[in-house]
Amino acid sequence: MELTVRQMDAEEFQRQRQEVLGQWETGKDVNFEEAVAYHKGLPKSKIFAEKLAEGKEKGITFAQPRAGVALITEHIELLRCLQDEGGADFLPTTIDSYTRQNRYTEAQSGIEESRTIGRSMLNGFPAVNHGVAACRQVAESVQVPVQVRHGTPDARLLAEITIAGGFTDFEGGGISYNIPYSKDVSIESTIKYWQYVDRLIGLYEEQGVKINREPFGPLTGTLVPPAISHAVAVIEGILAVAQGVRSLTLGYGQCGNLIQDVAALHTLPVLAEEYMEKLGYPKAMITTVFHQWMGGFPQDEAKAFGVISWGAATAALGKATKVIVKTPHEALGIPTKEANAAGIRATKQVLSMLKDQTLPMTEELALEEQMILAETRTILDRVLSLGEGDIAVGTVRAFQAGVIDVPFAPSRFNAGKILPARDTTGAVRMLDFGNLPFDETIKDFHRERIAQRGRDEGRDPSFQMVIDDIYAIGKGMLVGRPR
Amino acid sequence: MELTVRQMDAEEFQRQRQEVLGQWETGKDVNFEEAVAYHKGLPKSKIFAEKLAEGKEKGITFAQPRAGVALITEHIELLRCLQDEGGADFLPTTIDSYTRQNRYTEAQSGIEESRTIGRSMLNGFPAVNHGVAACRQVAESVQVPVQVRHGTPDARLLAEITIAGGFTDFEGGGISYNIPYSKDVSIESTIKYWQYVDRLIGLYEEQGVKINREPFGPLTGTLVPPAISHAVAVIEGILAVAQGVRSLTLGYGQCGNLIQDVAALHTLPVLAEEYMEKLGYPKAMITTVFHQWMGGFPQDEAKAFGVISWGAATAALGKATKVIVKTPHEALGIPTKEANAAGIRATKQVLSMLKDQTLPMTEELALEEQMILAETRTILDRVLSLGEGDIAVGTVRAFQAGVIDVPFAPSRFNAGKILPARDTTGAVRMLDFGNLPFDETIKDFHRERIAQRGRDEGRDPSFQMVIDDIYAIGKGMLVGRPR
Amino acid sequence: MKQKTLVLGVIGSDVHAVGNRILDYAFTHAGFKVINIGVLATQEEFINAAIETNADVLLVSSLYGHGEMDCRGLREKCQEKGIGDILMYVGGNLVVGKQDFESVKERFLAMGFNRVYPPGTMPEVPIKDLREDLGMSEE
Amino acid sequence: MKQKTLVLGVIGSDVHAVGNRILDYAFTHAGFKVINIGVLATQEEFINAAIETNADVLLVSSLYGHGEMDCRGLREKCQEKGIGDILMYVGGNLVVGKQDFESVKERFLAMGFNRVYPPGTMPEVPIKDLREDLGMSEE
Repeated sequence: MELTVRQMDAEEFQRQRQEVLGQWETGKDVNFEEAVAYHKGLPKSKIFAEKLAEGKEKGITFAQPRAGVALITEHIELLRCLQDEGGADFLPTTIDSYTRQNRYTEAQSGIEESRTIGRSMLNGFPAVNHGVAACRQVAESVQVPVQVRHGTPDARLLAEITIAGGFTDFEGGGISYNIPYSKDVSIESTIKYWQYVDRLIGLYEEQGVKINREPFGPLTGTLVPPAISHAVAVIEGILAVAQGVRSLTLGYGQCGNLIQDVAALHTLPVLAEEYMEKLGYPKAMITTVFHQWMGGFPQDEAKAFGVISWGAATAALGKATKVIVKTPHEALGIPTKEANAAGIRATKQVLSMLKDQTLPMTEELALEEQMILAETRTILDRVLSLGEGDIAVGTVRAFQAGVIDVPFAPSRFNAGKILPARDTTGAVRMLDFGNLPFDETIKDFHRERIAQRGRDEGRDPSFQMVIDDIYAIGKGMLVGRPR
Repeated sequence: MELTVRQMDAEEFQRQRQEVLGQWETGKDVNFEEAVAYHKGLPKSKIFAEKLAEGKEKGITFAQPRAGVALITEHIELLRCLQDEGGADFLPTTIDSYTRQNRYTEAQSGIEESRTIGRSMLNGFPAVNHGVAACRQVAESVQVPVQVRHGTPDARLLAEITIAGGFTDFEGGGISYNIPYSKDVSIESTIKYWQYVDRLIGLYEEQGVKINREPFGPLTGTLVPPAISHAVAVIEGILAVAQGVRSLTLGYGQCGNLIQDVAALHTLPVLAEEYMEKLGYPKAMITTVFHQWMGGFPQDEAKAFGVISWGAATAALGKATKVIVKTPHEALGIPTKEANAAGIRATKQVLSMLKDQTLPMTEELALEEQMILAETRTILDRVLSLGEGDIAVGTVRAFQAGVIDVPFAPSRFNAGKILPARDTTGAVRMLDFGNLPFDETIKDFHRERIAQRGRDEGRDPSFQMVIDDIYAIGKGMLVGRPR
Repeated sequence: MKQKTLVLGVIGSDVHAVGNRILDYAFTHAGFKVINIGVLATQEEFINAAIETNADVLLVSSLYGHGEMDCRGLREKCQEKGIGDILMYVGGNLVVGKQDFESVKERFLAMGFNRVYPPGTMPEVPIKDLREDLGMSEE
Repeated sequence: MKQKTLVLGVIGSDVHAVGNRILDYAFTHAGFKVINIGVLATQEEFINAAIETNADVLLVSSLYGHGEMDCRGLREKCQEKGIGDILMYVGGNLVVGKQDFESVKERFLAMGFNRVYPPGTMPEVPIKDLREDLGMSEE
């Protein structure tokens, strides 16, 4: 199958489907028509797209945690705690890392060992191994919509099982779940895998079943300049819409500077709608998700609450539709359910207090928005021209050429040439542009901001600044100042 | 002694001093000359005014908790915990409520019962009963400057003992420690009591000893419109400077709306400097203190961390010199020292993350500043005209006339006619102006904002809105919407 | 049915006035006659007000942690003054520090209070209890 | 003195790349020769890289909680391949959930690791330990 943005052949889809459903024994329980009927029986309150649409209209910011453990009963107990004790508006089912790499045999060992030992040996819920019925059991055990969150380059079987299993939202994308999550998988192959997922959802949509899709915004979660994650989010949005997806939540990970973060939240749906219209796609429902600080966290719980609350405040002031919540145990690995619920409560408190407030437009905010728009358009236009109008083809070529380049990504298909660093106000700028197709106006803006920091700190900009920035938050700082 | 803003007679001061030092047996240990020598031996790092000046210059926001228990050893242990585990930049010694009412006999019973029972039966440190040497023991046990925080209408003896005792900052004022803290004490008498305190500090200043003074900004801490607390802060600042005080920290309690709070922080020193210059006083060093949310708190600790962190964020974005920190136990009464330290850590985390960020000027912020300036000037000008140029005399008459009127105050010397309520963005406005001397432009501004809320909520503005606002924060909201 | 009379006040050296205003409004609104003696109220002021107005209930607030010391002996003083059977409610932040509310409640019940409320109680709760304890029918 | 060689990698199905980049930079900067096999590294890749480069140390990172399962048997496989005495360091978020670090450390020491580091360890710590364990003089 040749790479193209166009909708998958019905025949090709069915051919792959046979193969995908045969990858693990639970695949045989997927029955599309029966699943459509099941979804049609769900109340609106359990459907992600419906609740997101309501929030978007009312200007509400919803809170959603991350969570997943190996065994069904414990996973349900965990989700109920987050719903009842935390007040989560949306629930997740985070998938374990073996399943993310399609290692179902190892996931099975993890399940069995967890049963024996009495605690979860997996860092998430192995939904493929558990199968359709177990997924429905999970979704039926709670009162709010449930989303699959993972990091799986080839999530075709996972999508088949979890969507048939009653989940109404699926995170990920061919770029965002490849570049930060794998080493040796080509972008061409993951775009194809995700076209399958998007086409599957398109088929559900054609039957009147709403399934929301959420490209993973934060990418590597570490000093990613907004224009880069925005370009990826818009591309994944277009790839999804081309396959029939109608409801999209585009994501962005907190950088930490209020003005830059609000500017990023404002511009993300603007860019997506602009390019979808330009390329002639039907209008999709677009909402936004803001990820609280994805970098290192302070180990102290009180300090972690400070970081969490500041993320919540930014989400509220920027009017994100949804915020993904961190926990006071973040620095220590996977949190207890109580800590997870506490993170949601702190977040919701701030969201409630700020729900009637916005950050008003200022010169600085307008400039920041203008820069993000200009930078993202420059990247996207180059992607389209590299692909001779086909954004799927253009994406592969853009990564080859370093026209899109994600900092700190493990993938060998990512150029890895750009170097981001904070400016003196904590906004993420570029220290090295690699092969990003920016003009001199944009480059001068970044250079000037980084140079200002250098002057403030009395040192020349270098990789040491980047290292200092990465360690800074664990020490309570945003900008890694020299010691 | 007739009430006037002018500096106290040396003779009158000495006459009172005899009386004051005789009010409790520990008064006899106060020796002014010896105390001056003691203060001159203190390192700069232990002197409030020095560290505040440094923070003001560098644009740092410092964090200070509230804390005090009955017995000396436990009090020292508490302060050390807040310094070492919390990272407090400044330390407090909060005085118990019996001492605040000059009931030293009852405070003594509290001390003795606390010794017997093994836990503090007092809600603060009874500094008068403990005396000068004990105060020095406290101040010498920690590495940062220590301030006396209380709520004492007649704090003359407390000031004599604690300042001789090595504390370098004294909170309160003739209005701010009367109106919210007593029922039957006239403003005239408390202004005189506090002129004594200010003159005492003036005498220290004349000897080269820096003692900072901090009028209590938040007043009743509940829906106080910024113009009212600003008017009181400026008056108390002028009364203090007139007696020789040279270093002042003016306070403001968080209302909850970011724009209004930042506007309040920006305008407070502007107004103080303007009126001091206008009245011909020498320039004092003026810094600001922002009080985290003084109203009801959620009982849940995670939610309390959210409220605390939002207060810290506002302080940082408004560039207050100091922030007074709440604790996750706030709703439950007096906190454990661990909870107190946790509140400081959450606060400092947010302060650090935001230290290089400010809220940029916007149209809304400029309007809010302009309104606060206009309202405060209107009140202050009327106070001066009522006093025929004498701000002390004018203050007494202004309270009589309701030209200054503090909402929810227990004092019968306060008119209690104004009624504040939040507008639809959470900013505090006036529902009833009482006898405030505002012109129609100002009144229309408030009316329009309150009417907007009424329209949003589909109800007529009334006292029920006020009640809803007071209970709102405990339910996670800023604006008390109808159920 | 005769309107019931409550004496409302904040006991001891406590100056917390906001809740006092709210309670005044809420109880008045609920149909009670409220004699509000305000903040900084002594035991004597409570008792004198109750005698003067022939009140049915003392509603004692304490928000500053000294409640335990301030409330001791109030029941005995009521008995001395001949109003030993008056209903006594107390609520607020009654003790210094975070203590288990059940043990706090027991201590105050032992002092002769009829009802004890933890911090954060909404006025609806004592209003409902008053109607029950005073044998009033629900409106 | 001969430059010491380290094999650096993130074991198992773990894709955390940021710390890997930082460690690469920090160890290189500290004078070591770093063979970085990156994320998603198998036990075999660690061992093969060590044999090929005659490495002195395996530096194993695990940030995702599956470290206990992924690291089991690594010492035994090293012994089979004839590099049984190689130094083995491990660090990161090694287990699922909040567990007492001392008990985690014991489990990994029992698996044959020479040093075990908790989350949030700065690179300076293993660098100092390496110098000590490899008998290098302080610069």
